[in-house]
Amino acid sequence: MRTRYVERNLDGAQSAGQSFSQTRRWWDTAGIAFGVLVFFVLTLAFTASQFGWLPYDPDQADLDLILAPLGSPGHILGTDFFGRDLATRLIVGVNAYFLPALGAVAVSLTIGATLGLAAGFRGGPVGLATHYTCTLVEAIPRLLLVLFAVTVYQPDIYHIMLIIGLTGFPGLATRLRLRIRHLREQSFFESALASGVSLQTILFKHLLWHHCRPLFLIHASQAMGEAILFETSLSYLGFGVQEPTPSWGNMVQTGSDYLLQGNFWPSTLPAAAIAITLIAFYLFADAFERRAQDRQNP
Amino acid sequence: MRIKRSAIRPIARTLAKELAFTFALLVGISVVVYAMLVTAPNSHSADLATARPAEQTATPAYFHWLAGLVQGDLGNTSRSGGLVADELIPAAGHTLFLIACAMSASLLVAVPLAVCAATKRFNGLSRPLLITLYLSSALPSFWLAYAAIFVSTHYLDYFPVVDGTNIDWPITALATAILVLGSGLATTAARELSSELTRVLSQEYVTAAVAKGACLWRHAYVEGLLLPILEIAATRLSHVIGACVIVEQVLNWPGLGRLVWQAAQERDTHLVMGAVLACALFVALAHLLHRTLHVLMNPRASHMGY
Amino acid sequence: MKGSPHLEIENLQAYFYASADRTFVRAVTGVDLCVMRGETLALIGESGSGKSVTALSALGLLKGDPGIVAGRICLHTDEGPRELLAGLDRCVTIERTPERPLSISKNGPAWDRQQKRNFVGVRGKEIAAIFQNPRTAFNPYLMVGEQIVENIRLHTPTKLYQEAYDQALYWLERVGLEPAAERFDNFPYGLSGGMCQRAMLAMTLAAEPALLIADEPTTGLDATLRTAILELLAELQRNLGFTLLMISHDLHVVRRLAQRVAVFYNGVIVERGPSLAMLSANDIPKHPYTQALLDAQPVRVSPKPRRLIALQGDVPSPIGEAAGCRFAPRCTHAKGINAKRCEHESPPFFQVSSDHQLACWLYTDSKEVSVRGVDA
Amino acid sequence: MKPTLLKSIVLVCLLAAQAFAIVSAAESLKGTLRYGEYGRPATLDPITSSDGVSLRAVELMFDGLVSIAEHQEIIPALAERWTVSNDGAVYTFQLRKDVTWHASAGETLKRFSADDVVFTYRLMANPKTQGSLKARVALIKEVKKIDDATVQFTLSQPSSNALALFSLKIVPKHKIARDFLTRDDSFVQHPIGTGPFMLAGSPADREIVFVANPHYFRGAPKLARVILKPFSDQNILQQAFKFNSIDMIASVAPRDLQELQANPRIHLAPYNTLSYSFLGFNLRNPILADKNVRRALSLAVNRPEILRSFFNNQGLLISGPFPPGSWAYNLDVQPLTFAPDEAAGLLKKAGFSAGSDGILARAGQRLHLRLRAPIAKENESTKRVVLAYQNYLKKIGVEIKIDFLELQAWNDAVFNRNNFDIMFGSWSFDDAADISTLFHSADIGPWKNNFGAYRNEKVDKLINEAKAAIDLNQRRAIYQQLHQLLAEDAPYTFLWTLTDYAAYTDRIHDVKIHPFRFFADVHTWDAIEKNDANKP
Repeated sequence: MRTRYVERNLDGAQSAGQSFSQTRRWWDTAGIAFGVLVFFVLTLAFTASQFGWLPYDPDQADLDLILAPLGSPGHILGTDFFGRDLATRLIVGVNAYFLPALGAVAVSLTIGATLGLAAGFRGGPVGLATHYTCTLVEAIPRLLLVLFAVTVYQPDIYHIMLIIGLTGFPGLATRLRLRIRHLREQSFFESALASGVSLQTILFKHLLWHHCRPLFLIHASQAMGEAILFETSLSYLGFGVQEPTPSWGNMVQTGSDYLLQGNFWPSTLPAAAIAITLIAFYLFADAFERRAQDRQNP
Repeated sequence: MRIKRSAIRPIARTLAKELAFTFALLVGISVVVYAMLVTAPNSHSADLATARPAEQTATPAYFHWLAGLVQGDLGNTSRSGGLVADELIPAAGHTLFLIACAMSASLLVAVPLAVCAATKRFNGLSRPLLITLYLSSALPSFWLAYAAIFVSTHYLDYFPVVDGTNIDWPITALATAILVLGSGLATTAARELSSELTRVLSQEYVTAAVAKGACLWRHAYVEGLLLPILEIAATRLSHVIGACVIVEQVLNWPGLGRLVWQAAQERDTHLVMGAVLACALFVALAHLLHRTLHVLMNPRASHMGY
Repeated sequence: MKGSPHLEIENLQAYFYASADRTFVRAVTGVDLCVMRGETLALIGESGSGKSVTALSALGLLKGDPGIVAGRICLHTDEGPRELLAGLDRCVTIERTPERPLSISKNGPAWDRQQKRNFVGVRGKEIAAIFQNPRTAFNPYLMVGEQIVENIRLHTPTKLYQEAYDQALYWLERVGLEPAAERFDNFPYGLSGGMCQRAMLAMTLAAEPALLIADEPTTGLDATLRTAILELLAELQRNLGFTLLMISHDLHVVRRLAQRVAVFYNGVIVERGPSLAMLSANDIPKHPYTQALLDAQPVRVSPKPRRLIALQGDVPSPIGEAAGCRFAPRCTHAKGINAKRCEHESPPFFQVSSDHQLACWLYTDSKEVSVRGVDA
Repeated sequence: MKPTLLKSIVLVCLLAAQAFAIVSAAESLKGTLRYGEYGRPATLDPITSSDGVSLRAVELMFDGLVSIAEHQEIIPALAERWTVSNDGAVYTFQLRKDVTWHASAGETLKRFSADDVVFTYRLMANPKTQGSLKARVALIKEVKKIDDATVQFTLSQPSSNALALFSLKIVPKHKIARDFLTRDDSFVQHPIGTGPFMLAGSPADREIVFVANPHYFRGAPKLARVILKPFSDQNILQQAFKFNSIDMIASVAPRDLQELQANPRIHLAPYNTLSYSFLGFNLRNPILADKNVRRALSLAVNRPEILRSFFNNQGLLISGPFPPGSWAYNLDVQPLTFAPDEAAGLLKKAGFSAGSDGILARAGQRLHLRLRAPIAKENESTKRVVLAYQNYLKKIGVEIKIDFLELQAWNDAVFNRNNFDIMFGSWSFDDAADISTLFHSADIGPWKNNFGAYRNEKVDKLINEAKAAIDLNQRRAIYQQLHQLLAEDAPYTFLWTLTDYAAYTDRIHDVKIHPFRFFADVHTWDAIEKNDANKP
């Protein structure tokens, strides 16, 4: 377990066979790059499905080619229980998340930012009220809340995503509150106000934009991952995106009917897609968080 | 732990505040649930909320409903006509047992992992384990459960699902459930614990403790392990209950999650409402317990506001 | 015993790796220091000059990568000398050839284990420390008294709780915290800064350490409290006879307490000698940096009003290698004929009197004593 | 090396657990039949229960006055014999005298008597009683106890098939306090009957245990216990069966058939329930009110292909509104063939022409229809059929938008709000094969069975005639006419009736499965222990 520390050659010339001890920084960069890459691929898939640049029609069934295995001619990723091309459906499945999940994220960002800002800035009763709201929202398990909403309102997936967005803010609000309170304790406001900056500029430009921007990005990527997992769970319970519209969640669910018989591709592929996306989001959030911390206290 | 006599008063005051907070929380939960019932387009649910009192104004109706709740009257299930409480209580017992097992198991994994990560020891062993956990927490839980069952049935020739008879010794089903439920929990716990531990280990008082030759952990364990563990257990409870809905479905665990899903399918508003209230009650009580222990363990806690 | 060496530090080198720039921060580059038994030695210098790194190295608490890479620290205990950096050469290899850049490879875990072995029975008992901010140095989750009791039971033959409790009360009274029984039950957040530092002294000294390292013990305190604490420290040292290694910015404090002084500049010691001689404004030869420190110091009673002279320029970055005298860029003497030598050659120590050495080319006629440091 | 170690540790643990399970299982499994169900039964009494799981369980515990054998002949049950008055309006039943109600330990046996029969029928007639079978007693005008062993029923109008009405399960008078039954009655939680098994424990338990009734009047059952194990995931249910956690499943998913057929340890028992699947049209939609359109939509579907691809050909295509196993089914009417060209022609005739996007349109209105299908149970095959339907119709230029709804929402959308264009569903019939409520114009309205608002005077007339007909042959003739008429008029696209398979392991012997009352002969079944019963 020897670690090697090598100084940069001051001439800029790198000698051969150098090894660097630098791991964390590299990992962080890799994490951020991976997250960006996955997001780019998702956007590409979204665009492709919007403009119809697809190998097959996602609903086109080929009843002679049910459950074709991986690498079948014509269907690189095989077909599902209905003879539909899995690759196509994986691409189109992104649609199910893109707008609803982004909507959910936007809702939770807005609420979280407002509450966190108010609580961090004002403290006292406002802080208590925010703490109360956050605890209240977190006290009811979200999946149960969604099931309850399903029972009484019979909402569609967009409304369910709205519920998920509406209940997703406590994490952000709490972190924002702590961060702002920390800044406030460091006489951040006083020094800014003393230098003649208006309160609005301080709140929105300095505080939210300069100091808390990483928090938003971290929360957004986590919330996005959560929304995807939620849709998947709901699909399993029968309340998610409904066939024939593909979503990764309902693909895993319908595919899992064949998993126990050994046909695991139809469910494993979308499950892997979900896992890769989520890990990308998590890694991105983690790396970004560390970056932000480093910047704050180098 | 010795508590100074003069500290009893602030602690008592803080605890009283926490109690009031929990009470307010419970009231808030009931208001949310009631509001959802009243605004329901489905007449049956709305009946449930307003039918009791003679007068039709909303406020007294709420209090009648609340009074019923307090007396344990959650109504009857529309499915079997039995009392909701009769169905909820055993199911809640099974779910809590499952959660307790999953939580302790995942903490058993997460704590050593976090300690290794924070002290940069045994990286060769803990890193791959952490990556595996990370991966499994990103997979859809029901797929993970299916995969576990697939592996178990195809390679170990054993069927790890509660089918009724082995409920009294549900070792394998429990193991599968813990694997599925615990992977996400262990990942979060390991991550949060290790970052918290890293922070605490670099605190000056820990350095000072080492400088005076005392055991590092005797000084670091409260803030670095105990308090974060309490915090994680209390705040993740709600998530774990949610995850239970899925896991219980797959593994046929006769708990709240399975019950509430069936009830949701049958639009059995009473039962779903009861389950939601029960879960929220658990979470609120866990929150209270967490705060209580926190206040008792952290002498500064009773001097801090929100 | 008095007058014999207590703690010897030879050629201590500690680097930190700045991974972003792939360079080493040279925290300490070849420090030689000897603390005599029973004396008070003060380390002075600017922030980042390596005083605290040296002190933490003696405690084995230096964190960071790669940390200590070379040197020898020898602690003379009643049982005989102990090498506190034993085994360092097995864990660290330094490669440096003219054509390749500096490369250090260190087996961190092995060194950590080695450190643990080296320091068995040392910390708290042989070497104890008090820190700059007493409030963060106390465990906030335990009562102050409990922490004193812990220290007593760890390091003295007293093992019974009740006895240790009584002793703790005694020590609390000794440092002037009264009523002791009540203070015993206080949590650190309930004490003021001065009280905390007193409690810290009580806790540390209750273990009866042979050597006390005080890392800027009064920096965080009010001026009035500062004096009281220093008086207390001086009084305790007189009565208990421990060796005191003190780090301070405050030259008044140093003059009052310390017998000897070592001046740090940018990771090396530039001057060491008796404090009274060095820190008085008479004509004893001084390193230009020491002189600059003195010039920047307000003097309470001055024969004639004097302008304070602030030192011009900045401390050179500890990153990267430095040839020549570290102080040369800011030195008023490094102009003209001396300039070339000052900028390109590292000055060795020159003996100006029996116990007074300094590293400056101004004193080339004095006797050269040693040349140290990888950078030399 | 590490994975091996880990695996062996896991294996040792599992083996220990398994050994324990075997020991305890062998102890407790003697004479036990464990059968798995998808979903839990709601209630276990014969009156308030309506779902399939409950009805199967009710068969274990209750008997009717008469019973219906496999080929729909009426056989005696609680009633020994009966007489019918000449006008067919008065039925007099002689009850068995050796029947007792289930009794818990320590309770004295209570004899079944005419009072119970009278009570049950009056209970059913009470408007406060909840239940789905109330139509059964609509025809009964009066029920009267003659003596302890004789009951007399008077019908409001004579009926050819009235005897089947008396297969209604009898409930004990002494256990029901009120003269009506709702789900909050204590009897619903602790039902007792006269059947071969009695309930041990409560229906709310995680598994429902029935123990043999030693006093069963057709002879004590050979099985000591029957255990109902509810599962919430169908795949897991099948796995549980494969791994011997259960001995029997009532209905095997089509995709598992081949695997189970290959297993020598498992027996598959086919049975035809009286049911069929169909796609129903909502005639409130002016497009679908056109008979040609409906026929075209039916002709465009390749039903044999679906049956082959998705159901392993385990079913029968049908041509009309009766289940093919029923006496009313008209075998002369041929099922519609797959004729997409003819369908296209019919649509053209109805005034549709291809639009720019390939979808047919008439007067600027695209041929876009909304299909609603339930996804509660068996969702996979429903999904496949509906998706295939969408694909077939797309080929002839009809656009279908599919909504999958869970059962409750679907029921509400179809039967109450009639908010659909096409629905996918299936009807299950009892022996009476009574389709009168499905197509009669009087049954249009919320929660009524003619959800598609199908209106045809000829059909109304024929239904009325059939109701009045006393003679079975006359009735059959009318029904066959009706069959032909409805096949042509196509208010539904009649799809198929599927063969259900029950599967059971070789532990269970002498199994005879009744097509629509699964457990009717359960008292003759037996379980034989083998030493390796726990090995898959």
